[in-house]
Amino acid sequence: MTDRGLQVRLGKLKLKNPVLTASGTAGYGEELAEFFDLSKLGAMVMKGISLQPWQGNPAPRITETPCGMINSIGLQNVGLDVFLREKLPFVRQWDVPVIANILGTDANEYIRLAAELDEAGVEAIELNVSCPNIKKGGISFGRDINSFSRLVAAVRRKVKNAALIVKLTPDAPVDVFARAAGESGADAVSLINTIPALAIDINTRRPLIKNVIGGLSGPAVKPIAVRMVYQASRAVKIPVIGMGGISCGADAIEFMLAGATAVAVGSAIFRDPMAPLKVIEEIGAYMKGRGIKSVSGITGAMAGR
Amino acid sequence: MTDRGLQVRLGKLKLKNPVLTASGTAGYGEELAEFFDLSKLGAMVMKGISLQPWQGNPAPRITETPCGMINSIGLQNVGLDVFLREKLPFVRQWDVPVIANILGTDANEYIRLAAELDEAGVEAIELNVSCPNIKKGGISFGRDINSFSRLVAAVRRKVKNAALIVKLTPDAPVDVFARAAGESGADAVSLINTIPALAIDINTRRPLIKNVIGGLSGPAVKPIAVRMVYQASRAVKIPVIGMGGISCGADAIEFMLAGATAVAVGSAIFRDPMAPLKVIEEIGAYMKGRGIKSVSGITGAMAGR
Amino acid sequence: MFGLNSRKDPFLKRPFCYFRKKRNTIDILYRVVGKVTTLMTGLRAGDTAEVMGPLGNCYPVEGVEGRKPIVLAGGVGIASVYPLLGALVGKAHLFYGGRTARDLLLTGELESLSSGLTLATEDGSAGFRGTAVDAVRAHLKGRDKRDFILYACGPNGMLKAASALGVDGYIASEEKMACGIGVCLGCAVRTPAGYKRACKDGPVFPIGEVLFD
Amino acid sequence: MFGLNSRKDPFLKRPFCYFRKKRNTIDILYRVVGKVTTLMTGLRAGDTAEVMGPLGNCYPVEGVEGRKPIVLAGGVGIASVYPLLGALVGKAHLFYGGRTARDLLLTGELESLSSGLTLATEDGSAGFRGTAVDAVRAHLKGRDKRDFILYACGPNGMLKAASALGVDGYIASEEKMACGIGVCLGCAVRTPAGYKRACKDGPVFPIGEVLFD
Ligand SMILES: Cc1cc2nc3c(=O)[nH]c(=O)nc-3n(C[C@H](O)[C@H](O)[C@H](O)COP(=O)(O)OP(=O)(O)OC[C@H]3O[C@@H](n4cnc5c(N)ncnc54)[C@H](O)[C@@H]3O)c2cc1C
Ligand SMILES: Cc1cc2nc3c(=O)[nH]c(=O)nc-3n(C[C@H](O)[C@H](O)[C@H](O)COP(=O)(O)OP(=O)(O)OC[C@H]3O[C@@H](n4cnc5c(N)ncnc54)[C@H](O)[C@@H]3O)c2cc1C
Ligand SMILES: Cc1cc2nc3c(=O)[nH]c(=O)nc-3n(C[C@H](O)[C@H](O)[C@H](O)COP(=O)(O)O)c2cc1C
Ligand SMILES: Cc1cc2nc3c(=O)[nH]c(=O)nc-3n(C[C@H](O)[C@H](O)[C@H](O)COP(=O)(O)O)c2cc1C
Ligand code: FES
Ligand code: FES
Repeated sequence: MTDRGLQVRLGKLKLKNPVLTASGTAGYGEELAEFFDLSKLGAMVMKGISLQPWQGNPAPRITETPCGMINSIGLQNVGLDVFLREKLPFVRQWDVPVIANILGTDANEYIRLAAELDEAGVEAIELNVSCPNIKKGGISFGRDINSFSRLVAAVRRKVKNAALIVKLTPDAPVDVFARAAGESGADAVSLINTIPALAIDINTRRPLIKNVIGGLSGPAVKPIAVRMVYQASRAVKIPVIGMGGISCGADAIEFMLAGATAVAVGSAIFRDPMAPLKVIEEIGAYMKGRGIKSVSGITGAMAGR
Repeated sequence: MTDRGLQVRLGKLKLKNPVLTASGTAGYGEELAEFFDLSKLGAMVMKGISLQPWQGNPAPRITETPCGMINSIGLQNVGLDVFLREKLPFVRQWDVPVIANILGTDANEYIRLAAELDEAGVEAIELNVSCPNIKKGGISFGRDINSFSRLVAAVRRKVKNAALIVKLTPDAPVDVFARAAGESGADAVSLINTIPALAIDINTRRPLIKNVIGGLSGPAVKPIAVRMVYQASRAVKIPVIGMGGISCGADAIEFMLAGATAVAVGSAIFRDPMAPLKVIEEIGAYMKGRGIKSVSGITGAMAGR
Repeated sequence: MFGLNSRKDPFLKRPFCYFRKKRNTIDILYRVVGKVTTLMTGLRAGDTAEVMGPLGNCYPVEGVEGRKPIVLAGGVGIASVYPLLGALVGKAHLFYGGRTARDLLLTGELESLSSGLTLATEDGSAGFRGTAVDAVRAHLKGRDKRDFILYACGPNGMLKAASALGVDGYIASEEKMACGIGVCLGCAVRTPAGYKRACKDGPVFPIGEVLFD
Repeated sequence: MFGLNSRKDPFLKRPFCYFRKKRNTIDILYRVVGKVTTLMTGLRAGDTAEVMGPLGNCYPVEGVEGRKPIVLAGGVGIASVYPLLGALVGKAHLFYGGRTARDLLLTGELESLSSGLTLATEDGSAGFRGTAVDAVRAHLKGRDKRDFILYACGPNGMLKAASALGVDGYIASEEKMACGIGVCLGCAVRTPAGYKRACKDGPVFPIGEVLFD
């Protein structure tokens, strides 16, 4: 479906469909472009970037768990300069809105990142205050409501054109933080980031992730994520971007019924690089089968029991 | 293995092995007694009980999710009187320590329940301040550190003989609450209770649980539970009882390596009523295969990377 | 309860009726609706699965006395009433409903097991147009309801309608189940005496004992 | 990357080498170690699975020049070097190690594909007693290491030891993978230039480029 029925809005940002890639699961688009036409996506959310390049964490960084996986990449990324010089121009070859996911170790870094990316013309900036895999900054903002609100407001003042999305951690009450994000000027909130988790190899007795604790994602977390999207969306008027375990259209629709305006496909891309397109198609088929004219009619349409 | 190598201690309470049933997944022992000899269990943790009988929530109360399930039973239970008159005498036919799991709507109810059960001679009392499925009391203690500490201390004063276990909610920082439980006089903490979750039927648009939000359990939550047990056990000196997704010996050992002194088998009983015995046997086989003489040697023995 | 060894997903077993029981085998008649039933179609000789049962109670047939048994089955509820038709030694009138003619199975065999067979389809593609309960209602019109005893198995909506027919008898609940042995309290059926467990206290309950919303 | 359709558990695909490639088929040689490989043994003709590939780079064979190729394989690493032996047109000396004789597969065929075959087992049940790296070290003793080029595939410990032999060449990383296409950054291999991706930048890296702990 390329029709207008799939269009959604995130604040001032119009998307041709509600399906995004989740940050960190689609790189900067270079690899996925070998699999499909990136302009089919609602938006391309880029791997998290920081001011300086980051090395990331030592291996092993990933391990599989029941219906899911734990990762501790540690935000390995090329840094803002290379992003602006190489990565952004690459993805600009496609007609797809670009959402930059940013992470700083202090408020100033967030502000500088946001200001420069706004200037560079990205369509939206996603504030990652919820990465469980780095030590400083990041998630500390996501867990403390005062520094969280101050950060969002400070970034808001610098961002003139891009839409501002705040990505919430599942490790704090999402209704409270979603509301604070809205009041501090965010155009949307996105959730969930990965959930802190641990798996141990009983033969070696070692943690299966070198950094011991990593973040859980995949179908296993979906029921938790859907609940959080439901709670967040009832707490705010701004749109909610739902993610956590989406691998098919039915999963995406579940998030939308719970209150999501748009959704992101994350770890499912690892199983199947075409997963985001499959989700778009299956949403279209669901709408067609039920005579739903506009996808926004699904948002928050869970019936009472 | 009936040998002494499997013995563990929870405060003053000695268990012949570290494997318990999780509250609410084994009833009051009546049904499981048709499947195996209850005296093989480390302890029998009873379905949560309240002062008065509770009706519980309307159906549907359960739904399956990827590698797990959501439930919202709503603490349907026979109430303290019937428990003391019928259920406790029944399970007393077996040589197995009885742990009563209690839930009140206010502090007084907890105190009365604990005092009467202590008097009735149960070996341990598990304070359930973490049930996501009832409206009043319960989890509100589990999320507010001050009322939590006051409650634990108040119950502690009333409980003379039984060991006091506090069951933590995964919906609040477990290290903080575990520490507070220890400081307020608990003999052990147990975790995790189910994680609030939501699943929606995209065809009917209705939540798959009548009460909308229920609690997630099963293998899906294991990596989260193991992480929380790791964090809690590092925060306290008292023993930790680990649970969440255990269905085999390897799962149990993973929790013990993370810091659990004992473990509980929950939803896995629904798949296989013999699951607790299987877990005991497989722990024994693991120890034998590695020449581990005492199961307590596994507790907290995760290696650094 | 039927489940698949060695898988963590699907996590729970599923409830099924013993459709036919022979010396060393059990037949299950099932409709493919979801995860487990789809996997069942892929099973081949030599594969292993876990079956726990029989569990729960049966339709009581002693209470029939002078009354004429009416058996009402919706969809795959037919699996549950099939052995009942045998126990009622061909005396029952079977009302068997489905959405379309394609949903109705084994109609030949069922006819031989009952004193009368009325099919009902919502689209009218076979037999009576409407629900099987409508067909029973039509059948009862002008007759004394006390002369009949009803046995019903099917979806909740059908059981509710069947309970309202004014005929004495039994219904078999199809509430979702997690454990099947009475420990989870997941399969709650509302009765005047509080919630009962479909798996352990049922699945068969006297009409009137189950309260519907 | 090999995965099983329609399952959410196991969640991820697994990396395997193309052991043999024919016109319409690919052979995978695999060792049963866990979830996916166990499920693979249950696959039957007509079942579907998802395969994505080929992915990543190959062993470069142009650099051989006048040097004598030594191929070092540990365990199931043999699957990876099997096509390499073909590419080296029988000129390589293969050192193939496992825990016991039972771990060593296809030794007859491998002998015909190489100029020399040295087996090594930790328990001495076949060939050299010790690791395959020990066997290579013994082989090199007193010879000029610059006359050789090494290709190694096996567990991390072996690759580390192989890298320390002082012989030029290549190693193939067996780092765990989630996506296999370069988007997850899960398969990090430490190099002097920062972490690289085993799946996209590798799995074959020049000896010395991969830093071990
Ligand atoms: C006592 C009892 C006896 C039964 N006997 C039979 C039988 O003999 N033959 C047979 O085919 N079926 C029978 N059923 C129904 C059968 O249990 C379900 O069809 C089965 O659980 C579906 O499993 P699944 O994994 O394929 O579907 P799932 O993937 O679990 O679900 C697929 C769809 O079916 C719905 N669904 C799942 N379980 C039920 C349920 N119990 N009731 C209503 N809708 C459900 C779900 O909401 C979903 O929409 C019986 C049920 C009960 C309670
Ligand atoms: C580039 C590459 C090529 C490979 N080629 C082959 C091949 O041709 N044939 C073959 O048999 N195997 C090969 N492997 C290894 C293979 O991918 C693993 O054995 C497989 O992933 C195990 O999957 P599983 O689900 O059966 O095991 P799991 O259930 O995932 O794990 C079982 C046990 O194996 C360990 N394990 C899992 N994956 C790996 C891994 N990648 N490295 C080391 N230990 C692991 C786990 O820690 C666990 O202890 C290759 C690996 C890589 C990276
Ligand atoms: C390997 C990996 C890397 C990730 N990197 C980032 C990141 O850089 N920034 C971010 O905000 N979220 C990151 N995430 C979180 C995802 O964007 C997403 O919130 C989470 O994985 C839940 O969705 P899923 O279950 O569909 O994967 C990452 C997740 C994974 C699995
Ligand atoms: C159906 C059901 C009922 C439960 N009832 C109780 C209860 O009464 N009291 C309590 O403390 N925990 C209760 N729990 C939580 C379990 O004891 C356990 O903490 C949780 O299910 C995680 O373990 P598992 O993944 O092994 O099931 C219940 C869980 C389930 C699934
Ligand atoms: S299914 Fe568990 S009590 Fe009935
Ligand atoms: S496996 Fe994902 S980047 Fe290599």
